[in-house]
Amino acid sequence: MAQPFRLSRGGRIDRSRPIVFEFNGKPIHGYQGDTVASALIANGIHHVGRSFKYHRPRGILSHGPDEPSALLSVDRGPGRVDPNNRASVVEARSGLRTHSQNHWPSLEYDIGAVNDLLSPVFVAGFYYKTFMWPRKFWDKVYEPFIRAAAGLGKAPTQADPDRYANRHAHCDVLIVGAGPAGLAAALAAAKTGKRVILADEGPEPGGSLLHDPNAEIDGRPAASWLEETLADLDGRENVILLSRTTAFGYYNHNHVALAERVTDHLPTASGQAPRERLWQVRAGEVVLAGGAHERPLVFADNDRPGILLAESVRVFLNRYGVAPGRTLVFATSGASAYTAALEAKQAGLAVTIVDLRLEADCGPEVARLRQAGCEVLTGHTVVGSKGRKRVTGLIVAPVGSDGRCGGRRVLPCDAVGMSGGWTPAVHLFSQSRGKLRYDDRLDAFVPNISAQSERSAGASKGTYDLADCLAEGFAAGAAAAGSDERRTFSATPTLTGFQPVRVMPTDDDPKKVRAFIDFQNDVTAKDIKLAVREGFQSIEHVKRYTTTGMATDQGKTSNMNALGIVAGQLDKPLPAVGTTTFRPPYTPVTFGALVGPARHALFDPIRTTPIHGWAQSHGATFENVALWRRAWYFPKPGEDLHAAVARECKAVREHVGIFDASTLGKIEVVGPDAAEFMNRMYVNPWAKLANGRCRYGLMLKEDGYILDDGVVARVSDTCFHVTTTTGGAARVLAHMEDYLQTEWPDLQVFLTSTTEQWAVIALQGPKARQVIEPLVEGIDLSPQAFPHMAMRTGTICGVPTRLFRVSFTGELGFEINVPTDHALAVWEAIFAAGQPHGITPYGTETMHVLRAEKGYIIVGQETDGTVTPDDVGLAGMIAKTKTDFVGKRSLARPDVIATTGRKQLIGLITEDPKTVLDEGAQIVADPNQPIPMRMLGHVTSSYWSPNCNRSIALALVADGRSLMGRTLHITTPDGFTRATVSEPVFFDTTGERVNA
Amino acid sequence: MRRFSLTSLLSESMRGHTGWGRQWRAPEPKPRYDVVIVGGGGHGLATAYYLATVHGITNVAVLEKGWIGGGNTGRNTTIIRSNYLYDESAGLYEHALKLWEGLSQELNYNVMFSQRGVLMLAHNIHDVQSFKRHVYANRLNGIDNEWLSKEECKEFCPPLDIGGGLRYPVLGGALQRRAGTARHDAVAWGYARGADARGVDIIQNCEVTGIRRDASGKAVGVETSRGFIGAGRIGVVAAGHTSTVMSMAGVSMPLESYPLQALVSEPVKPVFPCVVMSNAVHAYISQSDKGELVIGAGTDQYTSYSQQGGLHITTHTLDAICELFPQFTRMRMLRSWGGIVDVTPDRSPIIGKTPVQNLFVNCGWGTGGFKATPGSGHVFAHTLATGEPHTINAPFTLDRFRTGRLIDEAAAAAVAH
Amino acid sequence: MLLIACPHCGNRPETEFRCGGQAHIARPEAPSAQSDEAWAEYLFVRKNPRGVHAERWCHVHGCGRWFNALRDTVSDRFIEIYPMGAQPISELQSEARA
Amino acid sequence: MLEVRYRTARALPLGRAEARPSGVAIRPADAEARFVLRVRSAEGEVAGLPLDRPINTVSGDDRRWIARLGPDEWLIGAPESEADLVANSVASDLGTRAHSLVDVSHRNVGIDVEGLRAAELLNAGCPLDLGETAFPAGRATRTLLGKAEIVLIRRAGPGARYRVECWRSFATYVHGFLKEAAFGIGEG
Repeated sequence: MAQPFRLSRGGRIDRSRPIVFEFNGKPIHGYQGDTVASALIANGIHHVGRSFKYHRPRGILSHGPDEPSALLSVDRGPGRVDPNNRASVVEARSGLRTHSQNHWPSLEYDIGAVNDLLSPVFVAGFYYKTFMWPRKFWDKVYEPFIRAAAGLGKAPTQADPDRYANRHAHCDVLIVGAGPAGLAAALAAAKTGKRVILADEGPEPGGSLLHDPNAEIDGRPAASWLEETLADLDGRENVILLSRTTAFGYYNHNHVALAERVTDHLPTASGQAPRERLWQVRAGEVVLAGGAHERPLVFADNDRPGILLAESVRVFLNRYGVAPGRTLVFATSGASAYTAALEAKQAGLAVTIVDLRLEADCGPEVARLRQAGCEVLTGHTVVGSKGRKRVTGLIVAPVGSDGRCGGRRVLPCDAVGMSGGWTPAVHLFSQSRGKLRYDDRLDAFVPNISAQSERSAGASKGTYDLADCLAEGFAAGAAAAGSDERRTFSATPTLTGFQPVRVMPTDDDPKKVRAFIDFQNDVTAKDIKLAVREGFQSIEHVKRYTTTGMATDQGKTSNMNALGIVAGQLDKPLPAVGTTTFRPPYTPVTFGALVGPARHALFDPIRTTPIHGWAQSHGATFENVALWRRAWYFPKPGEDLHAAVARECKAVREHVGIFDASTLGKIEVVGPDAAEFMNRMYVNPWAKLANGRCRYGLMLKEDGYILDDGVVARVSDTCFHVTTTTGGAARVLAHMEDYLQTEWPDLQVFLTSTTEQWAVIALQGPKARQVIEPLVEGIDLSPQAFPHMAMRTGTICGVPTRLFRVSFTGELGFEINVPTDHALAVWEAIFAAGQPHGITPYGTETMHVLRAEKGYIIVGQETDGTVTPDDVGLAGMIAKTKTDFVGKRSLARPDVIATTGRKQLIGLITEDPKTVLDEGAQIVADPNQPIPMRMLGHVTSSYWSPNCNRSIALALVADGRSLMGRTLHITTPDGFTRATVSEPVFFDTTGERVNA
Repeated sequence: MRRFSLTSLLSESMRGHTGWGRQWRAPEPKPRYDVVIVGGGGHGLATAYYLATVHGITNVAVLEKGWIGGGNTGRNTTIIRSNYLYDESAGLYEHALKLWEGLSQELNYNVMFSQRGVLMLAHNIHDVQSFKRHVYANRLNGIDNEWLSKEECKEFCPPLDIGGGLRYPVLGGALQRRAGTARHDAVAWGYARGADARGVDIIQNCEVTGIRRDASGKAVGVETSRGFIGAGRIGVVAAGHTSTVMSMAGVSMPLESYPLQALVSEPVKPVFPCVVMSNAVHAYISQSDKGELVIGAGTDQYTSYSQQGGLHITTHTLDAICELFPQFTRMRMLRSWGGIVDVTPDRSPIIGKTPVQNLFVNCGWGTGGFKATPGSGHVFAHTLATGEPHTINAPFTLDRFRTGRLIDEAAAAAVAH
Repeated sequence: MLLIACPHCGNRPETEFRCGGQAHIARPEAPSAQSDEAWAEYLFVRKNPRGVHAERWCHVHGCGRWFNALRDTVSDRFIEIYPMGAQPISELQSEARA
Repeated sequence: MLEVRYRTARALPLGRAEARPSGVAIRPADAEARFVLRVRSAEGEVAGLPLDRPINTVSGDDRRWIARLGPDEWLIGAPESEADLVANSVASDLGTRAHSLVDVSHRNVGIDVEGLRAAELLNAGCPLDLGETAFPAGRATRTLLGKAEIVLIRRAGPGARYRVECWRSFATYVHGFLKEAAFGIGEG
């Protein structure tokens, strides 16, 4: 199909494989190997977007990742739509649908372009000076308007069907950038046998060699050298060569993050392979060879579609075989654009060159171009451009060394290549915290002092000549691999050198000139100057005030120009203004790549017990507790939470209930000093606990507040079976290990987590003993032989068990510990054996209600990290004779021993027994006091108690124990309700049932 | 001070904005000030502003070692709310929130305080209990905060996934409608401009290298990279660098400085109407006026002054964001950065006296200092002006770590059972 | 993500470790004999240096052992790894002034 | 009657099926006996397995093995039928030396990962250097896989044969992670 600007030959595209994609609904024809940008240009399309603020028509500026303007929404199918893609890096393929952004109703006719007329008002920071009156208008009028105008493309609206992968990798040498320097580095490093990873952001390694058809290396065409080099690297097992892979983040200790784009370029995605892969590389040494970015020239209306970077013109010509126009003007302040100009001329295009440098300051390139038949205007500035949606001419004028402009002349053209010099890509170096140095000769910041094991080579270090790049890259690669091998290369000399210019000289009224620095954020030279005038003199302030360099390209093309203008305004040397610190990522990275497989079921492990499947098949509803999923309640058909829990609660107290307590943390504490260790870790005394007996243990942090609790059984003189709360298991083990290893290494104690070795089946209720009696062997279950708070070993259903006679319900109860893989069988056996006794499975909600009826605390519910044992009425647990345990000293701090004001655990009996208080409700003495009210405390637990046939609640209330019988007022969603302070125990207050 | 208004803006636009002067001066330091404030972040600048406006003390210098607002002020995710649990914290943050509500007008500088609401999501029963405790406490303290069902959460924040398929399904949320965000840089600039106009010297690139004490031990001035500067009183407001500055006066602090990371996405058209916080999965997200999704990540586990954290902290946060908002996986991270946050043992700030006479400190704001900026400056100005704390900052003493009277919001909110 | 040289396992990524904060804060022999000031100091006051910091790390997802390390909090570079109970050999001088 | 109720085979959380995507076999291991042994000095041997090998190595064979995970910590694996035998011989071999031997047979779940690209697959979630030099056959260590803690053992002998051990309740996650990783290493 017609591609009017496709050259008849050349380029690395595959002309045998035509492709077609859509741009704003129209088919665009191109070839395999095109980017979206090159295919659009092949079809004569430059105008591809509207700018952020002024909605000015914008085109394609660049060929690479530094593109600020040509941002498109790309649609790869349902759920695969995303905004702000740089046309210059999206590989064109059939089936893509691309759209321009930030305009209404269309790219061609955009209402927002009215902003361009208002540009005298919309200068940098204007919004800080207005939109303040009337005050209410900010939220309702101004801000919604600003927000609607801002933003670029539209965010995706559907869940993403693509897969993302992660890969940790290690290597001796990581090389970033597979241009000449990077390739030479890889050659040198690979020879040593060290593990090398070479990553390049492009689809094809080669860097500048891919668009340098006339270059020769070591006497042969650069293209053949490239091919041989790649073949050499490919053949080595110690080399991983990654294309389409951007090193975007350089973190501590040589941890470098790369984003590999795996499938976006493929016409048919398998649906299985990941879209992107995050490489987290830990490298011994890093070689940074990421090249350099070209600077645009800053002149009035330098943002017209059709105005490109000069090197990008060269790339489009040579790599993609497309001409950005037929009549080209190159505007430059340096030599490199002459190479582009010459190649354009050789491609048959009309070429004129405008060079700011005086003839005397130029090199032989001028003569060469004139010889080729091009007009070269040295000592000329650019003062403007013609056209609107496409450049039609460049306005130039001679300028003397005094900066005064002579008579203007319009050079008609349909494309412009501009070059304001080069900026080494020091982003990763800066991210690695290396220190930059300003190089006057290069007018650029270059790497100076490394902070990590890294070195730069080639253009990213300010070395532009091809032979020098190769030699420098080789040396860097060798050194990184621990070799001192060096070699020289012979190569075609590269035209380098430029005259730094911030804003092109002009004789126009500076107040009216709109010369763009940051193309995407619509920041002009004038804006930068205004910021400086208003006192924003640090470059960071200027960036933040004007937003220059803050767009999606992060200022790759604009930073040096902005910095130079600030320095000029302040009349300071450029390094005195400073450079901005570069932060990851180098180019934007999808959240998906960063998240990788950690989605859906792999977002966070879901821990389940061996009874989980049984609970599911018996209709349980589940709740999340830490990483665990626990059975919350077991509704029968037609039951809601309350009905199910009421039934379960009654069943436990009247018959027997079965509960999965497997998630409780368990720690085997073993060793000759185990009892002494327990003495130091818990408030309780342990030395005299007999083997086979249990004790409720309370553990504090060193600050005196409750950390955890749980029943502990003494298995033998040297072994304790410790249980912890479900959420506290890991914390408690870590807490114990810390003290054991770092404070008391002399204690001979070993800790092993057995949380998942033992599943725990809690069987609670008056008939519990009858249910397990026929299943248990080797244990005398009689109350005399096996009293409350005892532990015995034996078997149940033939499975070894540690059988605890303990109760968190206040009923006769057992907690049957069995090896986890046998737990389901034992559970099912018990459930079957319990049928005649009315056995009822219950969940965590019933567990909570039953323990609240008895006033047992739950750490994390009655306590919140600011609660002492005495606060919850557990001071009696504290061993009186121990001189020390963790947290003891803090219990003597002035505010902890204060005789008044501590919040204490009490019960609340609502005036209306049907009223169930809200957990978290606040408590006051006088509901009619003015706001802010004095709050006495809050409700920690509150339930309907089926066994008390009324509501019950636990609360922490200031001086609560002295308020017994007093009426307090508790918040409800609509106001207050009344309740009486009671002891925090509501059922079986004498506690006889557990001893049944 | 040239007043900002639509009129002045329009008239300037007629002449190319050449008439705007400096928003604050760049004075040479004087030999002595009544008050020297160490640290030119939002808190320090606000302190200077209120010293001048409320207390009439204008012989004040703010010393900043880099550029003003360059620390945590310009690096945070700008969430502003006051729905704290304890009376002490609620009083402090609500004081700040009330000042936020008139701040643009007060400063004649649009700080873009946007009361779009902060929604805190509950993902488990413990969260529900904890959030209701906050809602009730706030009500009795006169602070707006309401409990929303999960359906109401979805209505308030349409991108939210409230389906049961989430790893930690949304059970509901606590919404403070008066809460929101502001433009962080503008806060520093607005206070600087306001303070400067009243005579306060804002001195950038001036690093404090020592605190001079006389024979009696009281502080009399600061050594700086630009020479000695005498001071009647010194207020240290140096955030992550507080330990370093205080050690110059021989004072050890209960502080540790951690890297805290944040990131933004590429800008997109409005898609996220409010602020959502999920402590359970560690996700904090809003959308800036410019269109970027602003996402707060966590702190690293070790102390560091590098303003750089590990990638795993970022990925952990994005895991959570994409779990709650699965449509955002194709969005791209544009920029990430780190701040240095100073954290106290109870995660509440210290605002008040120190063992050294004439030396005062305002620090320990941890990950949440931005929201307090106006209130913090206001009460610290009172403390510096009178030598005694304001009733609002009276509980936030350095001494509370001795007595055990801690103000532990985090402990009250974050313990799982 | 830091790379930490566990004394038992060699270089391992930070995610396998838990940082235990400032090192060499010995728990007093007799806490009950401590004054409120001294106890508060033990519990809460930290050096928080800008420069070389002695801190504790535990290779919790590895060998499970605690050890000490010197790290520069400006560069995040590790200077020395040494056992619990030992003192560092290196001087506590910051290598970086940034 | 009791015997009838008692299911002799252990009910393993991942079942016993086999998955083989991407040329890497991911196979839940059979029920095994495992013990955590803690003892301060690494002298001698227990149950025929050496204690004095370097930290982060595994000794023995596929049937009965001992992995030294730390200076005073070993994980011992054996066929289920030898559980009592191993426990008794460890106790008698250590005699009066203070030690802790804890049965964790049911705590741990094993998954075997084998094939040419096994290391690459594991590196989807394991941050260690699994290269031939850093992690040769005979290596064993506790580490991470995604958000779960695992013990990773590289079996002795040629080829890339790994054993991933995790706690029981993490097995579904770990297994799922490995299966997902098998897709992740597939080239487009």
